[in-house]
Amino acid sequence: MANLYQSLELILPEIVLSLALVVLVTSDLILHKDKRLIPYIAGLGIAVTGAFVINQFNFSGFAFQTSSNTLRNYGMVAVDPFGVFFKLIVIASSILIVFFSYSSEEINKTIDRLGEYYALIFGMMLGMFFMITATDFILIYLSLELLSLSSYVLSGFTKLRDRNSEAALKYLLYGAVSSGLMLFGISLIYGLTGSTNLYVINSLLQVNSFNGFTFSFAVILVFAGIGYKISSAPFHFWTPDVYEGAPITITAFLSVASKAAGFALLIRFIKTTFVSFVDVNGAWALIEIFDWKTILVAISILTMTLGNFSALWQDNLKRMLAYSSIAHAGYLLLGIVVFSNQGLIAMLVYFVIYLLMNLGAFLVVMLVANKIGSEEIDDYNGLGYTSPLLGISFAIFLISLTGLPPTAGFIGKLYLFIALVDAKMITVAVIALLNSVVSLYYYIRVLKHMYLIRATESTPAVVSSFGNKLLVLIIVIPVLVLGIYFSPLIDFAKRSITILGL
Amino acid sequence: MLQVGLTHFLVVSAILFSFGIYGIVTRKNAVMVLMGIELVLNAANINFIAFAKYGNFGFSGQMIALFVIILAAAEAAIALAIVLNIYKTFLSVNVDEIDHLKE
Amino acid sequence: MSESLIINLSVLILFLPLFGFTTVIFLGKKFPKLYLFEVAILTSALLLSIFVLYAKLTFFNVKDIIAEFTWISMNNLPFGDVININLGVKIDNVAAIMLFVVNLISALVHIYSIEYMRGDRYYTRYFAYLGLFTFSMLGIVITHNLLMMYIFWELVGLSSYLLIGFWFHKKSAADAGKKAFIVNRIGDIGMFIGILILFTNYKTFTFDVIFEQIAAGNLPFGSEAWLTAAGILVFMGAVGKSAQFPLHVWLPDAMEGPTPVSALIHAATMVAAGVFLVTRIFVMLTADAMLVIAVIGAFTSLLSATIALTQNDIKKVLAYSTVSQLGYMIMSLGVGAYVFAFFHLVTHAFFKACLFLGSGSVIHAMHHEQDIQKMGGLKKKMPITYWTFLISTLAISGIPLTSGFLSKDGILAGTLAFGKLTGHWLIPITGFTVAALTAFYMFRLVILTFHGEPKDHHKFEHAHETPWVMTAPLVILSVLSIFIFYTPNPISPDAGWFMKNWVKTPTQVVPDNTRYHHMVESTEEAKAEIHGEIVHSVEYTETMHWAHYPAMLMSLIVAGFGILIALIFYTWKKVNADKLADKLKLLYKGSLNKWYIDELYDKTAISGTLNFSSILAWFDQKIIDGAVNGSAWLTRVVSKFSGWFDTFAVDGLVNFTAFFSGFVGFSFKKLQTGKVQTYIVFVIFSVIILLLLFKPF
Amino acid sequence: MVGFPILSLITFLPVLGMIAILFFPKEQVKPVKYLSLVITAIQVVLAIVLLSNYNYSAAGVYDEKSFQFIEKFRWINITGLSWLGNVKIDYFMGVDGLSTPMVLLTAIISFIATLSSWTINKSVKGYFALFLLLDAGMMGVFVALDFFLFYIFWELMLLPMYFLIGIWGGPRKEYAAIKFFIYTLLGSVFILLSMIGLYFSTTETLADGSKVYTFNMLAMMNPANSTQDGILSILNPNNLRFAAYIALFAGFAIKIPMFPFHTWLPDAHVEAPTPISVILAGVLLKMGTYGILRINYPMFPEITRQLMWWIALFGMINIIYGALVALAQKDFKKLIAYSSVSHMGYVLLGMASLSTSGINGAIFQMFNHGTITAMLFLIVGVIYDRAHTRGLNDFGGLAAQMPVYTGFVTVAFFAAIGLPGMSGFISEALVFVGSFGVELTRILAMVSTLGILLGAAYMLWTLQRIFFGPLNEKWSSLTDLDKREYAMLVPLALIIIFLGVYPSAMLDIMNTSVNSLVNFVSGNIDSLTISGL
Repeated sequence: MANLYQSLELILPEIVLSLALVVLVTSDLILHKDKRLIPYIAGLGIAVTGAFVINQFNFSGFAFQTSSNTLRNYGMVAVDPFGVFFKLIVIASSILIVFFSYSSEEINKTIDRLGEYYALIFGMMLGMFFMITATDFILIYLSLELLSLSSYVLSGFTKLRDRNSEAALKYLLYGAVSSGLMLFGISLIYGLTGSTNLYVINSLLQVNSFNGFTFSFAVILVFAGIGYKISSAPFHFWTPDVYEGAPITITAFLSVASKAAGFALLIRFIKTTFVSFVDVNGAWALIEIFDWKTILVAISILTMTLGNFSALWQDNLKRMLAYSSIAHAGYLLLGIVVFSNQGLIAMLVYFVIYLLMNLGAFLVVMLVANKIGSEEIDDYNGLGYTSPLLGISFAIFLISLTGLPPTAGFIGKLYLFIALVDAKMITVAVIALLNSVVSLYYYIRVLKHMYLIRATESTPAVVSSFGNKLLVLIIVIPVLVLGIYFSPLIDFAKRSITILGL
Repeated sequence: MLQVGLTHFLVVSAILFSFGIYGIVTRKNAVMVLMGIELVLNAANINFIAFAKYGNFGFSGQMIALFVIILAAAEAAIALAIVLNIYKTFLSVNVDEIDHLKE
Repeated sequence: MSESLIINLSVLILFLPLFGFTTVIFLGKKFPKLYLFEVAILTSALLLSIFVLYAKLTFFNVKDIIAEFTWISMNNLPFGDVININLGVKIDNVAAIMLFVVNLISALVHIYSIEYMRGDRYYTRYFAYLGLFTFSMLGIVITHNLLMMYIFWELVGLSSYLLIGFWFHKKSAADAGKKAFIVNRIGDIGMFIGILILFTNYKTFTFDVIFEQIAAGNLPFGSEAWLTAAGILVFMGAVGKSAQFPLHVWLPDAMEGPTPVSALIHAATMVAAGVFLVTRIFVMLTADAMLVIAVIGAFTSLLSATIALTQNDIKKVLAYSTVSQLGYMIMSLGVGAYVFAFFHLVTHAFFKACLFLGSGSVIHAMHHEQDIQKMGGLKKKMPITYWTFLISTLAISGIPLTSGFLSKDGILAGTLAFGKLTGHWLIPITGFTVAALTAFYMFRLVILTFHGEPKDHHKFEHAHETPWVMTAPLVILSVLSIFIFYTPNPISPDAGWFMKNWVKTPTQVVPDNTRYHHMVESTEEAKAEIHGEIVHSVEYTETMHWAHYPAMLMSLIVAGFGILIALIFYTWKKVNADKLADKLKLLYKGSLNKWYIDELYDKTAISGTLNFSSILAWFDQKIIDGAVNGSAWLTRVVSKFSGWFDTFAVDGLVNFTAFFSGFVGFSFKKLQTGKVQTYIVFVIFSVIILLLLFKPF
Repeated sequence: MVGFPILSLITFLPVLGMIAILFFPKEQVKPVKYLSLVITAIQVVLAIVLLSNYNYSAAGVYDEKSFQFIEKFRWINITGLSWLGNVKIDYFMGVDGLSTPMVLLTAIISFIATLSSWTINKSVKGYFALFLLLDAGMMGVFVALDFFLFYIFWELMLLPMYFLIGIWGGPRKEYAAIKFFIYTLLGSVFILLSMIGLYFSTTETLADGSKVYTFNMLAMMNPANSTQDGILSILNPNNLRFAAYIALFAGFAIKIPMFPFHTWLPDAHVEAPTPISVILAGVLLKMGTYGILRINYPMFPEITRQLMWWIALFGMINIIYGALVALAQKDFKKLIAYSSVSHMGYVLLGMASLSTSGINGAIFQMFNHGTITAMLFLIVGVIYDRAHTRGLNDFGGLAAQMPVYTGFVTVAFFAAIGLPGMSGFISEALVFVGSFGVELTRILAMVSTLGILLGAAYMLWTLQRIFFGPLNEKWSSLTDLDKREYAMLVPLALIIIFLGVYPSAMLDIMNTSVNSLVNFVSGNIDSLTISGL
């Protein structure tokens, strides 16, 4: 029983989160008149969870240990700095999303269903939390589904326009299929190894060999499931449509939080399942059964190229940002293909920065959409003159997304490229660099519309409330500061690379 | 008389899986597509149980199957709700006509 | 009397005109009277230079006074040592004399211009420019090293550019200025490369140091060929400035400038700078280089003399005669008659300046009529101009008792000796032919202008003698064309102080085997046998003595012959010039049209360059900056795709990438059909593809 | 002067100014202009202070001890074991003979450009904010001694430039702006990659004796610091090293701009507003050549020696090609643009000679081209402001109409064609002395002298087409220069003539450094002597 008690202690954040969810639902039932209170409750809930998560930092252990029939002990849930890092990412983005939603016209139109909205967001968070920590296929699958189900609903939450429900349906079908494939893959792995626990599978892989074909098939199926979550090519097709269709707050949330969860899962999956040991230089030794390196290199290059090049054509900013987030998924994958702690650090760093700049960009788009109800690029003509603050911050976000100094985006890219060069993967680095040049085309194009085309009387003056201004600044300032002084970030990332086991 | 072995189960599940995929890809009616998804999930279930039984992995396989069934139910519920919503807006559940978001 | 005084004075002389220039150019607008200040400055400079000349010749006759300072000093890797680029002044007799000559003519021209340019819109600016020119010219004269020579060389070019184009509102004038500068630049490039060769080898620009090095047997890049090349290349500068063939084309056009300017720059001083340059580098010229120089000189003098025969513009005739006389000097340097070349440079400066100023006063009187066919009979109207003009004409034609006779005779003697010693007889023959031609066309000029009946009576009536400020310079210059200033004995220049005491032929420094045999120094014993001055070698000196009288005689004959023909044609009208012209139509047309050399250049070099450049420009825009129809087609295609792209289609490399990325993006975009089932199919297929690609077996 | 952070001040002063400007109310136009004028003026003063305290005998280049006004402290300090956990980046600024002339140039040109920006009346606030940011970026590039810092400043200039051309530019501004941006970014990504490569090939030793990778440029130059296995380490010469050299060179060559990467320049110049053209031609182009001298030369000496001839060849092509194309231009500004292509060729030629005189000439030419071309563009601006056309054939006889202006034009033009007495002559002469002196580049130098002729041809032709001949009556109303234009042109003219008469004023600054650079690159200094650094 001590075991169980200990486990519960370890998953305290998740428990708190669930409690917050319950509170949210009940309070939704209680106050039907005025839902204005709901966001605050939600924010509070997230904050408290965040506190517990931080409390977990530098603290690691297995929850629900099933340490029978093996030398090493392992469990279904691994609590480790790595997980905490991603949980914090999720927390941060959720808080921001709450703020976004608070000032989003779209959401406020459906004020009476605010309770469900936040409840579902909490559901997503719960799913992410477990995805981040899960080390057992069952839990992985369940958490993935939990995340997906809530996000299906959310993506179609505001039935204001037909595109909402369309997004929901597409997301649903696509997601269901990929999770189905994943499940089938899991079943095959289960058949081959007789276990669903990553650690067991890892130890088995190290000693005896399996039917390579079946195993690879299974692994690829599993990867299809994860790849759809991180929207990496060729499993990204849902992304543009859903991002465009879903309410913008949800789009932002999907583009950061669920991506984060997906990446956490992918890394943990690969690291715990396929890495035999980590040498002194922090390089990961892969088990010779599945060629992750090649496949990931190919996929990351494909992803970033496809994302960038397709983005060239988009006139809808939400859709453009969707493609740009695909491209960034490609960059992030670069952090993994190095298969070393260095790469991991680079990737974590990039993720923090990505969170800031991407959410920032979405925030600006949202604020503008609040005013003019459109995300078409032509409606941005001369915006830089009518609303300077938004213009300048948007410019900074886009420059950061391009990866030019002195913004944080440059540091992120720099670290990725450093990792690549260190791993002697020059060609990949060159391709990535050229990609970032291409990306300049479509980012700069927005600037062109905002500044080079003069304001007309039709150009709206987006005068956002003080709160929103503050929100924008809260995101802009770190983007600039991290571009100049980034050691704390690196230190943070460095301390977060310990993944349990090995 | 012939002994039913692991292979048979696997063959069945493989066939189910393929049918599922086929249905997903070809059916125009959203509900039928969902059926296809159910097939895929059940194919997986069969695998789990069969492996558990013939590989002497204990009861973990059956356990997973139960989880999956429950999930499938939940998924179906949400899915149908969304399809209803689609019907409201598009007055059809033909997935081919639901392509306003593209390129 | 100290050396430093002379140095300081000459530097002062150098900078006085610059001071004048700056003051007048900046304050001229406020104080229109400042031109007088400029004139005053020049006069004082003249007085100083007279003093310097006197001091130099009396106290330091045989000594060269040198002063220099380090201008730029820098390390000189990879060769290890340190470069010191010095600027310096060298006052030897030649420089001192030139100082005087330049200042004198400049001052006279200043005075002359007061009347001639009166009422011009940019009156003061004109004097400023004159000051600038004088400064640059004096710089050339007193410099002690090649770099400084080149610097002032270019500055002279600048001031000549400004003065030729002084009436810039006349397109022809502006063109002429441009032409002069650019044609000179061609020569300068050669000169510059020559300087580079010398500097690269000797790490200095200073004349004496370079000569010492060569004398020490240290040849450029260790080869005589390079030495010759260096000589010829530096000489190219002279070809440009002294308007030698093939770069002579700019000088006649330069007559677009005001006539006093032509007198100062394009007759007396600047064009002589080329000759002066050659005298400076004379000692380092190899036999081959000298031959080239001689041939170019001879050919130029002949060519331009033939052109001068038929010109009707009074200034054009004088211009071509200038070119021809310069050719004379160059030739004489080429044949080694150093002293006579310099002598002729001085005498020519005086009488040619006088001729130009005379023509100026004629033009002034005739209200800017320059066509000699429309003149005539001006003798009565303007006697002073006529007489001075006549004296100068006699001088240039080489009639005894004139300075021209002395210098010309010397040159001819030199060529004759050269012919005898080397067998290059063509050169002396050319020399004499040119002498005849010169006499002819100069007298044709005089007769048509001053004698006979006036053709244009209206203009003739208004013609009048010019005021004294204009005639006084004429008088002074014509007087200076009398022999007495140079030698007591009118038939032997050698007897004169000019040759005897002032100017000496320097000794060659190039290795013996690269000199003409007769320029190899004889041993002291051999020299001791005959008394008197030994130039180069005993052999050469003897030949010169032999050549002296025959040359004199022949030059007299040919000159007389030339004058006679002129009289027959134009005074006694025994032969009708026009008829003769018809007979020799081809020759006449050729000579009249300057043998079509300008046209040739226009057709080939100039238009060639321009066409090439426009082709390149096209290439730059279309090919390098984006394939021709490529970018057009591409922009069309692209603009079909989306509106922004065509404004966005960056051409060239970037253009291509833009198009490429656009295209790729477009095709990627096509994948996004919006049909969820298609997506799922993609997923299934990609799973299979991945499996096939990365199967571990 | 010890301890006084003059370089940071001179670099970041404009940034402060920018921030201050952002707080000005929109309609406050005059104060904004005066503020930026004051700031650039202070920059000039600081530059003069710097010069007056400059030690002419200190070499710099690869020797940290002999750099001047050094400011160095840990900027990014991450401790740990693996390299990524252990990143040390310095905030490292300092000047030597290579950078001091450029600092002076930047200060002067920025000041002049601010003056000429007075006519800007479209969203003034934004203009001057961006302008000052640009100023800071340029200054930073020249004083940074840490590659990371250098790169940040390098990229920092792109965006302001993009906007300054794109917003305040001419009719095809967007096209020109994006072209400039894409070209330069393309170049700089290669620089970035090579920078990372060098980072992994260089270690510096910490106080505790442990070695860490470093971005310190000086450390990168010192073979003693290169790691055994670093991909660009001099210790294991490989093709990568060559590739990196080419990548860096290409990155810088685009800025110069070197044929065939020059096509962005004419467009950018023609579209940009006058002050920006001035900055572009006056300072930005120099960054390319400066980068090559500061980075390519000392970090890859052996490859530099290997490629001398090729660099000289491209220099020659630039000179002749640029001049010929300029000869065919119909647009005044385009002509000047191509003339700068030609003039930057001299810089390349001089650098390639790898001799003191050549490189002295090259740097001096960088400075002179900065002042002269700035003057030329100002001149174009003057006429364009009045006549609103730049067609060379639309004018004629302006000399009668605007005599003073014509005077300045004549000065500028003759300076541009290297007339003695003006600074351009000295630098070009030195370039030729250097490149002719070295056997390898002798022939190329000889051919390049054609540039002198062609230069005279197109310049004088322009002079004649615009100013001489009968006055085109259309322009009989044009007025001559006003006070502000005097203030812009006079200082430049004075500098040009002063340096023409007394070149040592500038040459002495660079001589020592250039000498040691040549020594270093030509391998006269073996790694042992400097390994002690």
